[in-house]
Amino acid sequence: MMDARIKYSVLLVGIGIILAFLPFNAAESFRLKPTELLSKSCSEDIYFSVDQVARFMNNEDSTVQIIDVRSAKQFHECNIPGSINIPFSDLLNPLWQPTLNQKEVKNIFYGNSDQTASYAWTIATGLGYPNNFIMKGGLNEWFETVMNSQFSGEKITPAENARFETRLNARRTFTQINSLPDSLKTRFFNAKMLKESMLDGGCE
Amino acid sequence: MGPLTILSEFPEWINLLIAFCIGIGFGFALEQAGFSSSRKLAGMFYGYDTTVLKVFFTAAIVALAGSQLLSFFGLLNLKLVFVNPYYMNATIIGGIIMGAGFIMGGYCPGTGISALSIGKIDALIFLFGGMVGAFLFAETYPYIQTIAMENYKGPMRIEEWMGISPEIFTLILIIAAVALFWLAEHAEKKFSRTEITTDL
Amino acid sequence: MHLYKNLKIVILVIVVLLILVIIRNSDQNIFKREVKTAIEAVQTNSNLITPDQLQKRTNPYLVINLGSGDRQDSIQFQHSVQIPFENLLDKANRQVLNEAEGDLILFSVDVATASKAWVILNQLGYKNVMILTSEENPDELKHKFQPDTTVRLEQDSI
Amino acid sequence: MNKTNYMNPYFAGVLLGLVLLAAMFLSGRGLGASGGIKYTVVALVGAIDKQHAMESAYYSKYFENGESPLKNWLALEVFGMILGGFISGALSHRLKFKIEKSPKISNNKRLLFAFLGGVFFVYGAQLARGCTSGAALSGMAVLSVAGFVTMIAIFGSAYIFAWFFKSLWI
Repeated sequence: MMDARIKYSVLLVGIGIILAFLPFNAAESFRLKPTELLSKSCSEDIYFSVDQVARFMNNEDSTVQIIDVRSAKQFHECNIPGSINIPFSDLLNPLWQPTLNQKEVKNIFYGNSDQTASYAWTIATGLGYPNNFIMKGGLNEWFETVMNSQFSGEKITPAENARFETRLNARRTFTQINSLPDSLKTRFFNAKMLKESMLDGGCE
Repeated sequence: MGPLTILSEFPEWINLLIAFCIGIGFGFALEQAGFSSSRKLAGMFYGYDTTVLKVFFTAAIVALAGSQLLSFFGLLNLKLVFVNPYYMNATIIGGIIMGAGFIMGGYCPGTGISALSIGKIDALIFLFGGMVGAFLFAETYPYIQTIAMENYKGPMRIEEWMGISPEIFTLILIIAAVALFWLAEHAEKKFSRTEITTDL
Repeated sequence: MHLYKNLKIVILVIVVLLILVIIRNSDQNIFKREVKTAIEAVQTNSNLITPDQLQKRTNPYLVINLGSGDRQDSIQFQHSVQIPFENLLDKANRQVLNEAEGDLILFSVDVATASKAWVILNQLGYKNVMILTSEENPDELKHKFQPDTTVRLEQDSI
Repeated sequence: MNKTNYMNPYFAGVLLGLVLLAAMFLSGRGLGASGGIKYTVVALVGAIDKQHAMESAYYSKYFENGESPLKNWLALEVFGMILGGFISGALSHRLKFKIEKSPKISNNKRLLFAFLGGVFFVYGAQLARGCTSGAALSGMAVLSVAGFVTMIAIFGSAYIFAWFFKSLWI
């Protein structure tokens, strides 16, 4: 009996010492291999145009969630209606993981330009979260294309007509929602609450 | 790369089959450890048999260290493994009630099922009582809902709470367990009750 | 005697585990840095550098042009090398990155490519990687939202 | 009776730890036992009085998806446990119907306290969202604070109550 205790004690302590001196913390590092992440990053399929996002917004498409990675202050000034504000500095907050790390809906990141959105995209993808996308050009592009574009030309094709109608609708919603007084705005945004963890377990 | 059933698109029945197989292993290990005997379990609290402590800590440490090693080798994503949510008040009050039930009944639910499987009639009654307990909980749920929900801390992990790395904490836990094993074997000699232990 | 025989097996297990850990650690094709280091590093935009600042620099640096061959960029730098983004991690290019003296300055026409490359290199453990950008803060909203003060949202639509 | 001895406790612990590790690796979750008891009760209540089950704040969530509450990971695991325990008992020649108790107390007393123990234990387990396996053991294996607190609360309280119930066991 005592032999067994010494044997298992040595085994456990030995493994414990190896654990304590592991050279890096794999649980907090990227899951993907560098080459996998690079080849995903090079793909053009990770982008949605602002027109596509405008359509998602108009249709209140439930297969996507639009994620604003700017600061809460900037988000409050104006944002794409229906988007969730996950400031870039808060990206690793455990409370957001159920929202970001899920297979059901696509994550579409946007910032003012492509920069912060690209950081966020690379981190989310590197961590192994599925279905990440970037709204190409960010809010700057959104303003130029959706908010400020005017049709100039002689004839309008049906396809162009449809596109301009989408933009017009998106522009109207964007202006309306963002013009609301602050109190109403907050209530509207808080409707998007944090999700419960998707993981099962325990005795529940 | 694990957890397999979360990361791969397996049909639901495979997950349930896995559950059944895990259950077989669980029941087998509990019975082999001697957890199917209430007097052996109760020995933990009177010092004459400390099997519970040895099995419990060894098992927790093996799973803990094993999962950290699997994570290090890129085989398991620890972020996708369920972490029990911490409702402070409910956990403490529930734990105290469970402790009382443990010493009265001589089993916990897992060991009770294991004892039932080899024909212990007291375990059958214990589990029947357990069903009554679950029924009572469901019926009284509206009255205790506030206690059950109070002080919710989320799925908090010990390293966030203490601010040290999980691997270092594991080493501390292992050293504590080894010390407890030593203590336990001394206690077994001191509080020895041969009339019970030879009977088991 | 029996105890020592048993201990041999235990020590064997531990040694095998140790060897596996060392092998894993020497693998170049895995990320080893904690993700939060990347997030902290970009907080203050200290990973950005403008061409003016670059010109005034005295310590050594290497500009990495991430554009691919067919899209020749007009801007030319001293101490520069062209590595298309998709080939960034090829063996020969890793060699260039490893042997480079001083800071690595990433450049691409679109800010997205350099940003993604920056995160990848940062997480691979490269220190002093910076992004070359013509603007002080490229991630700025260049438009001001003009609220429509006449908006009244109907109660039922909330 | 030709009874085989129990396994070395440390070895049994390693075995149990590997089973738990397998559950984490395969299904991303820990083990559980009180949950299985709960699902049995939920299924029973659903079969006896469906109306009541649908109206109750507690039961209704288990009937939302329209499937049987027994078609569940925990319930299947508990069925497996019974088989696993039976196999182990058969291999070690421990299969026997009996009431296990201290010779100093009567059968009825033992059964009464077994019943009460069951009521208390599972009631507490429902409150704490897990029992010794689901919360304490599996919780410790993922370093959850809930796991450690449950473990300390169960064993601490059992040591205190052990003094009151000494006559049951010794």
